[in-house]
Amino acid sequence: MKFGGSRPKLAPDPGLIRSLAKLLDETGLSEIEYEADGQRIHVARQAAVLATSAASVAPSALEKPTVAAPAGANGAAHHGANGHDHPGTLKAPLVGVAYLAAEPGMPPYVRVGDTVAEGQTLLIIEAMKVMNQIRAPQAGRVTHVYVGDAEPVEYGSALMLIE
Amino acid sequence: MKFGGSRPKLAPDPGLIRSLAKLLDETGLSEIEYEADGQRIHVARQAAVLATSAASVAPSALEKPTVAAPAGANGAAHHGANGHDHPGTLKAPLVGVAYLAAEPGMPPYVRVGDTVAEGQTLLIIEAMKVMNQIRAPQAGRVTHVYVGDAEPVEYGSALMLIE
Amino acid sequence: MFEKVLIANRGEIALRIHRACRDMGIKTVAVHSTADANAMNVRLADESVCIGPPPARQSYLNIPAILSAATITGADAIHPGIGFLSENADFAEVVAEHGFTFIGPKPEHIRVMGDKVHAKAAAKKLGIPTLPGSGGALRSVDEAVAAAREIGYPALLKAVSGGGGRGMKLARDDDELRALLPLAQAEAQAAFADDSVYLERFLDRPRHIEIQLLGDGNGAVVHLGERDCSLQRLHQKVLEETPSPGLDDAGRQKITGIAVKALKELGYQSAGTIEFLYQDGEFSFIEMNTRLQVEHSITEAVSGIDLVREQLRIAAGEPLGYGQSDIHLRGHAIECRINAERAEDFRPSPGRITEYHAPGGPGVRVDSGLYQGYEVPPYYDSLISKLVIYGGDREECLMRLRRALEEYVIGGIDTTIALHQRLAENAEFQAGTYDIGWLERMLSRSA
Amino acid sequence: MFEKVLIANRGEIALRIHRACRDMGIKTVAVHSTADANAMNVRLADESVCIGPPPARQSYLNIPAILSAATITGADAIHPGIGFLSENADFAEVVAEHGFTFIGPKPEHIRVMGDKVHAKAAAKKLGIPTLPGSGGALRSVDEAVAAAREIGYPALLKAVSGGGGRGMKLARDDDELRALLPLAQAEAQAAFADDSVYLERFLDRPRHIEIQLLGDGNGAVVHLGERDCSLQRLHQKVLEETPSPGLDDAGRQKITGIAVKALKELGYQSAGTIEFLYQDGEFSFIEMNTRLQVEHSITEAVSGIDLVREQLRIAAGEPLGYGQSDIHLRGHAIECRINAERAEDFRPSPGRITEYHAPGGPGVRVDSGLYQGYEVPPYYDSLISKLVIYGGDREECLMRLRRALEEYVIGGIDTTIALHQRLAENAEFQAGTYDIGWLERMLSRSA
Repeated sequence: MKFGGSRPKLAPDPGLIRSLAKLLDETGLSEIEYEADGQRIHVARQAAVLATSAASVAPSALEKPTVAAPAGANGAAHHGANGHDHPGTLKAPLVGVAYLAAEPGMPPYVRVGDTVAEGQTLLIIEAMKVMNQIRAPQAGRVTHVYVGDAEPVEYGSALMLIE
Repeated sequence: MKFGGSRPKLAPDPGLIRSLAKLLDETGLSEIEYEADGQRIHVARQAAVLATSAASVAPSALEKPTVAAPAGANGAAHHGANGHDHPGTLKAPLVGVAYLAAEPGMPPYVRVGDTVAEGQTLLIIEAMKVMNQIRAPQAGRVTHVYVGDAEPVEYGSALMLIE
Repeated sequence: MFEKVLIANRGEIALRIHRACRDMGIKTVAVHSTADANAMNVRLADESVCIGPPPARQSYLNIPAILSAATITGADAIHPGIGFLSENADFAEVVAEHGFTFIGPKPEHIRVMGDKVHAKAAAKKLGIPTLPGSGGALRSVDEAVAAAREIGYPALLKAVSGGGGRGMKLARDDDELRALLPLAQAEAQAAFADDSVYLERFLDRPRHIEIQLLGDGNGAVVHLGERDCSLQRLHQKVLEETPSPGLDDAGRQKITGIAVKALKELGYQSAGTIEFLYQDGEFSFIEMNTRLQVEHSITEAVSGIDLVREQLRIAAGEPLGYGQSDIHLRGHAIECRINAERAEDFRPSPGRITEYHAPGGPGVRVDSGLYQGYEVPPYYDSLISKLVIYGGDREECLMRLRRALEEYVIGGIDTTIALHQRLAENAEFQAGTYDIGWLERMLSRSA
Repeated sequence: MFEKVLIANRGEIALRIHRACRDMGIKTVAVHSTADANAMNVRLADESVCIGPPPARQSYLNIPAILSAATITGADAIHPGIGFLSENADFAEVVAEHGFTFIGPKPEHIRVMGDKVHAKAAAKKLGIPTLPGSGGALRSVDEAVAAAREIGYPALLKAVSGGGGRGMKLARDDDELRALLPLAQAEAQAAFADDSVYLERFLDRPRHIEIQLLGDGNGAVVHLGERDCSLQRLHQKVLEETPSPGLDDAGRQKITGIAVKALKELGYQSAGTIEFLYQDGEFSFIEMNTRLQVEHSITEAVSGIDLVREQLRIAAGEPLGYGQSDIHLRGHAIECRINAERAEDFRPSPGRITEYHAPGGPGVRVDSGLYQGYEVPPYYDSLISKLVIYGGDREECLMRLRRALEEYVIGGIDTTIALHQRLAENAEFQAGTYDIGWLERMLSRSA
């Protein structure tokens, strides 16, 4: 999802990322970078999310952004359908506005560090005036909250990480 | 040079080719093939001339020809400015029509296998009604004649190989 | 005028609408499925929202998701494009109910023209010539036979809610009709969840000629001439041209006059097209498309009028602002629909574009979201580029068409460029003597 | 008509000429240096011949090689394009001597217009308004001073065989003139192997307005309106538009009438352009270009006439076939010259194109040989693409220009797209109140 800019959509190749991660292990390198035809991929020992500048072109592509923040950094929170391939990533099942608490001023349903039970309400996504409760697909610990309160989310946006 | 067709110009990268050749030596492989973005390069143990299908596109590019004939095969004789990077390759210094003999019916100046002295006339290129004698840049043995009698040549066309 | 328009579509038409918006300084919101995240229209849009997974039902037909996207991006109007929700009257209504402007006709006009039987009745009432046929859905075999005898054989069975040829059966006599009626009903039921079929006289070699119209909803209506879309395969248009090589000025005058009069009476708003079969100098109403059409660009080429801009202006409440006498059609234009299909057998060919070179120079327009490295997704229709050629006359246009096709390179997938090259070289096409059956006959001959 | 045309040029203009030939069914021969073996015009040509190494003197200016290429390929005509040999009268003659048709004016017209002093005299004789100045080359400082006093200061020293501003010096008084004369002569000698310079009145804020003309050599001459090329940097045109925002109909009528009358008297053949300085309602002859011009495409956009096609037709001996009254100029067109240069400091930026996406849709024409993977060679001028925008009026044209520029992506090298975006957003440019000094002032302000 992009708002009011027009950066190219980021589309990292998870397979490539995994294989490069393996290479890091093998070789004991701390970083690998590879660039070709306007794509650049860069993996580093401690980094998890990677960014490629898309194979082709966007209006603003002449200065091409490459996000390389660690997973869960807000910079990555907007990749929506892209990135966030961790199995524990909870993704938005619909487009709308996310609310982390039942009502303004009330404490959030969950905080980073909380242990949650399967089916427990984690947040709400409002779409067409309907409040949709988003529940935990499995029990676990909330290790990241990617979305801000009252923040719009698109389909597939990473919401939380439950491990 | 192309006549009445419009195949893409072939533009192999000699540097790349040499390094791949070295790799063959090192590794004892018989072939290396690499393909990317519509480019393909293929080197084989016994082959000398290589072909890449050009980085981009020609009208007929949807069926893209890739020549992979050994050096000096006629298939390669028309690459003109391209290919034929052997130091002993004699290239056309001007555009015109090549004649291998002083006059029609007369024996050619040289044949494959002949030993030639530096400065010896090897063929004639006619341009604007002027007969330009093409002389041997150094002494050696003629191992290939790439051009046919009365055949048009462009600047840089491979004419003969003298080793 | 609108400040921000949400484009509820994909592919080249979404890009087309984006361009019209940007040409007017309007910001755009692209909505897209996960399969289209890297599409050119999404890249170029000022804002984008992923609205669902690849299947259209969950994304491009997902009305709640599209309305939510409009809400969170603060768009003030929605352009439905072509296909998907563009002829869904309920969508047009719900868009308005949610406080957005629907860029298209009034819902009631979409609704009446969306149902073949009602549409034909409405057309009749508006003075538009129609094919003789059974008034409405056939309730029994006997009723069908009676109707067919009145209409005359061969007669064509058609699905009331149908389109694209599904549910169509040709009956040459009573026995065939008796046998085919249940089949047609079953097909209609399967394809459209509605088994009602009706009968119409069958024409053996008609042309498909359609009239482009623009109305501002306040009685102002103009036509922008006709388009000849007779080159079809499986009822899908392949190549369109304007003017039609098979229509003379008298015929043009007559039918455009009828069409304009009808839409004035209707109080039609936005761009619309009335499709006709044309044979032996007679026009017969096929249907009215209450939306933009893929082939609108050839009309733009000869009229100099940007049809999407006009849709936006009209939806914003602006009057048409010009009359028929202000419209000057000049030259000749041809559109080639280039699909991601094998030219030999039309097998779909999605995949990665490994090389791309679009033709350019004078008289050449390309509407396409293709670029080197783009992946054509397998989920949607196979139209990947529209090549629109303009020439001072048909001969110049055909020459330029050949030139542009020989320049056009799309590598990595199969496309129908080769088919269009065959057409451009075909003597009968050059002579303009083709009907809606011609292309399939030509293909079967060569197969 | 010709069967095979050799195009003795490179880059976008060679591609432009190729397209015009193919649009007419004419086969093309591309000649190229070793540096251009992969250029798009070479790839698309029916035949190609490498004529020499990268330096233009040994390839694109190598007359024997070009004639040999024409001979071995059996071409029957040669189009010189723009620059290189296009205004070389000797080349035009030798082409004819070798039995080929030179696609351009008669050699004598090229010759007279190629010499600034003779051209100015010829223009005067033809009734074309000129700037007051020294009759011819200045033979002494005293003669220069006398001439300058008569003309009035500030006065401009210009090279007789010059162009592109080399050898130009502005003198505000006698002393400056005495000091600058030898410098101007030295520069002229260095640049053009001819040290003769002359004096002309200096205009402080003129526009550059030029008239496009077509003649068939048999007395038929038409104009296709004017082009405003005032946006220049170091005497190089950057962006051109037609019609000129600084010229009214009366002025247009007057100057086009004078230009047409002059070329009729001359019996001019092929396309030609008369360039004027325009200030305070007065036109002053700069020079006549006896060839196609880079910016010809904006004239094509508003006239619907293919200028290269007309050159080919006229060279083949066809009559013009239409009169001034048949020509209808409509709408507004702008051309952006996109160069391989850094937009900030105009440093050349050759290299590999890593990504390429050209704008499309209605009203957008791109003339460029660029493609992803192409290497822009460092040996030639930096023009890599011409973006030509058409709109119904200037406002629509400017809106579309912004849209097209935001769509255009050329990756891997620096280009002047950003400069054109700045221009499109600039209020003074939008107002059309600019002269030939405006762009450099604007750039120096922002620097």
